Amino acid sequence: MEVTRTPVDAGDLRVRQLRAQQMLRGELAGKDLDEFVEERLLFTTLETAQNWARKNCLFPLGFGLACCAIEMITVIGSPRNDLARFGAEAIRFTPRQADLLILSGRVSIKMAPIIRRLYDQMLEPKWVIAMGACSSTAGMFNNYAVVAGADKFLPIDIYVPGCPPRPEALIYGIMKLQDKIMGTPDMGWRERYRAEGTEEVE
Amino acid sequence: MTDPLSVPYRERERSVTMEPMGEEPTHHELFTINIGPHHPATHGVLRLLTTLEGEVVRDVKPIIGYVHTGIEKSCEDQQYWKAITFVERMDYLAYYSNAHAFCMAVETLLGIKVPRRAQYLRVIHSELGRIASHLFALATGALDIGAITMLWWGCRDRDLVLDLFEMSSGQRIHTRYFQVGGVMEDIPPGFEQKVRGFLELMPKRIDQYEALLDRNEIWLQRTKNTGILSQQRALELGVTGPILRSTGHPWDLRKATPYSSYEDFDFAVPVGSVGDNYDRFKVRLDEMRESVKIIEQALDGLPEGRWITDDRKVALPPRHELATSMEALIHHFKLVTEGFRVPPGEAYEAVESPRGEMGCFVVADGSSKPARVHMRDPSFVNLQALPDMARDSLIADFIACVAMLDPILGGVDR
Amino acid sequence: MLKSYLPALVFLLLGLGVGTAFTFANHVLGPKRPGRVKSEPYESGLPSDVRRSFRFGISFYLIAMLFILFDIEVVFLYPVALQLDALGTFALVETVIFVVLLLVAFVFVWRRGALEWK
Amino acid sequence: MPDATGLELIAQQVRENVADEAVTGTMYAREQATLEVAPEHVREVLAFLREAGEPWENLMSLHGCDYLPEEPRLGVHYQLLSMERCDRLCVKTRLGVDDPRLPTVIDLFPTADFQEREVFDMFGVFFEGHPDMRRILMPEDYEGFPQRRDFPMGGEPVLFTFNEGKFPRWYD
Repeated sequence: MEVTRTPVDAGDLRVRQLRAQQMLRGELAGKDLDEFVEERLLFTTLETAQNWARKNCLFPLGFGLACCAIEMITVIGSPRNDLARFGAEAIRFTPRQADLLILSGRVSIKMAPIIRRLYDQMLEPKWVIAMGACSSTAGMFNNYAVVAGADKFLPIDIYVPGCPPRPEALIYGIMKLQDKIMGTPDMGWRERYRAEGTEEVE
Repeated sequence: MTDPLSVPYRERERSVTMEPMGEEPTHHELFTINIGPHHPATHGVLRLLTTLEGEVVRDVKPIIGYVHTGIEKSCEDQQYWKAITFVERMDYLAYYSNAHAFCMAVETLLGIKVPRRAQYLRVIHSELGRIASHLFALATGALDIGAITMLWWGCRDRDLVLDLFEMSSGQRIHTRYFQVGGVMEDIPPGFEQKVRGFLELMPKRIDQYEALLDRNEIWLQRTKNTGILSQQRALELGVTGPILRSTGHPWDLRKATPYSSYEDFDFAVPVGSVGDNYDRFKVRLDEMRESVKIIEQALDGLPEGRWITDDRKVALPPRHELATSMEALIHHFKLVTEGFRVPPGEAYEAVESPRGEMGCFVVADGSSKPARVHMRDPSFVNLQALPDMARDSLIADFIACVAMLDPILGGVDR
Repeated sequence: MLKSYLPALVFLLLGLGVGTAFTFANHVLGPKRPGRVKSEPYESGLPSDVRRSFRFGISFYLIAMLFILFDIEVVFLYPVALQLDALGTFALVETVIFVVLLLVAFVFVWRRGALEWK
Repeated sequence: MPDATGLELIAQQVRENVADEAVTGTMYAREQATLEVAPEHVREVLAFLREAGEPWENLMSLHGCDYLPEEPRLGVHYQLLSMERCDRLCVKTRLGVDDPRLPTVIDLFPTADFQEREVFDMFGVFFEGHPDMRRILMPEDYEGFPQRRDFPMGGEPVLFTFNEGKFPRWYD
């Protein structure tokens, strides 16, 4: 949804302030009151309201693997580029309270099952950002010890390039994720990737 | 009837549990749990298999390897100057020390001399890297112990240092600024003024940290007399760096075996006395002050001249020469396609990284790719001292030990 | 008489309503995808074998009891502190006696060494 | 660094005190002193060097190396350091690849614990007497010793336009 800015002329602003004061004193009635309320109401579906709430309140899982983790902590900790502006600075260390997994660093073959277990134990609906070249692809470590890209065992929503990506790049990734959440957040990864029939047998 | 509360916890506990006591060992009360790969206090993916007895840690077993990326094997597949990029990603907080150790080992094999200006530039960037690394260590260390203000301040000042790196090399982290034979580029004109501005600011900021933490009663109680490591045990375990200096042993490679023109600067080596977490914190704080002094002296005495060796077999010729001289073109072509060849031999060079002695062992077999690159990482060896620090201490002190040990798991797992 | 209690009642109902709304909103609105691994205990990313019957030492229990004891004492002080001027000096003396009584308990517990962690 | 003659003196002392055939060679190049020792006598040589007249009391690094084309393929290096004299000495042993065994030096230098496990994990040199001889970096059930030169580099072949068709995408 694009944002259009229309200049507010002073006269109209004065009138609306007066009307707001009257409403507060309870003197507005009848048509004026309906028009006043009509102007300020926003009609939306429960779905969009829900997405808007989820988008602006992401709980990232504190999960540092390697060098990108230093940049991620700088994004969270340093006052210059801060995640609090996006409502995502509440870092949670238990998967039970986190719904965004930022894979910051290289994914080794010994760590892959643990990441998969963490992903399974996270809250629904959950999203994954592969931060840096090493978790998006094997990056420059194309050898025996590194899983070539975390999308081999995890559904990843956003790939942030860079080694390590600048803090601004990670924030741009999170903004892209927020747009994606406004789109179709609720599809589980099985529906999104047409992977029916892969449910674990109970 | 003896007073129940004065009986120590285990005997009193013994009488409560139903099982027949006898002389059966009490290990069934011990509870083993993983302070595992994904944990806020382990500074990365370090798994600590701890055996607890109530709140007291009886035994710790560090299990590592969760971020092993086979960097040493990948280096054997790269040319020498491309291996610098791999080596920098091992200890990702002290990337200048990794590159410095590797470049010195290759320069020893090649037998080339690094010009004075390049040595000074290397010292300036290594010391700035040391300040940035200690800032981050104190920031996350204090966060583990509960002082979150230190995280904001630490990251704020660390950004100032990263701006300087970005100015000199274009990248904040893993700058690949050191080249075999010197430095990649000369520093831009405005660099000195910015560094001097930072150097005036830094001591004031360090005093702020000291004011914040040094007289903070909680901090003192959490770090004083906890995680004590005796000097003799530290030397046995091969521990180096701030942890060894906190036990009172003034071993600092910059003073012991001065490399890369460290003998021109006079600076003190801060040393602790008891060897507990508080001393480690103080040693790191004072080391930052010493680094500021070193950088000031290095900036004052920065000689003019070439920032990289003139040996065309190793260093790229300047661009403008390519248009005119044929030899420069051939050297350029040779270097860019195949890289320089290193005569066969072995070399071990060590550098003082913020966490201890960072040694690099390179074996050359005459081709343009190293036959073997091994980095002796200080965190890997210092981690062995963790069980000695944490035995029979409370969990809170154990977490303070890991925080002040400041292991970097990229360097541990290589 | 009932009239003056109406605001308190409304306040209570509102509190209950909003509280239950939030707790069950997740249940109603959130997507439900149960899984075998999701229900297992979380132990830093590793399969955990911590059984249900986890026995912890008596010191934890001791500290918990002491905390509850002195926490309730503080809770009792709140209403008195709010209405101190209305109740006059009588409440002041009453509170002092109350605190001194608990102080005796505190000194007893302190001398018996239950506060140090063994 | 002990210079060439210093190294010869050390070699001479080792030959007298430990065994004549203990030292198989000395190499001094670019101020790096290396003492080559036979695998059977490594432990005695290190013990002797630890208590020698000029003691080398610190083992800074213990690492393996694979000299594939040359015959006794696996090499294990002990980087010794003496803090009083600020001196470094490398003690090197060469082992065949069929059944590489070495006595552990954990009681002499406790720092060797993790490093011996790493050499075992990466090169397969088994250290007898080590309390916990298991893999340290690779997963416990991993076969093969990755840093040997004949172990394949692994990893995925990089996709370009010309070999795009050869590798099936993961979802088809």
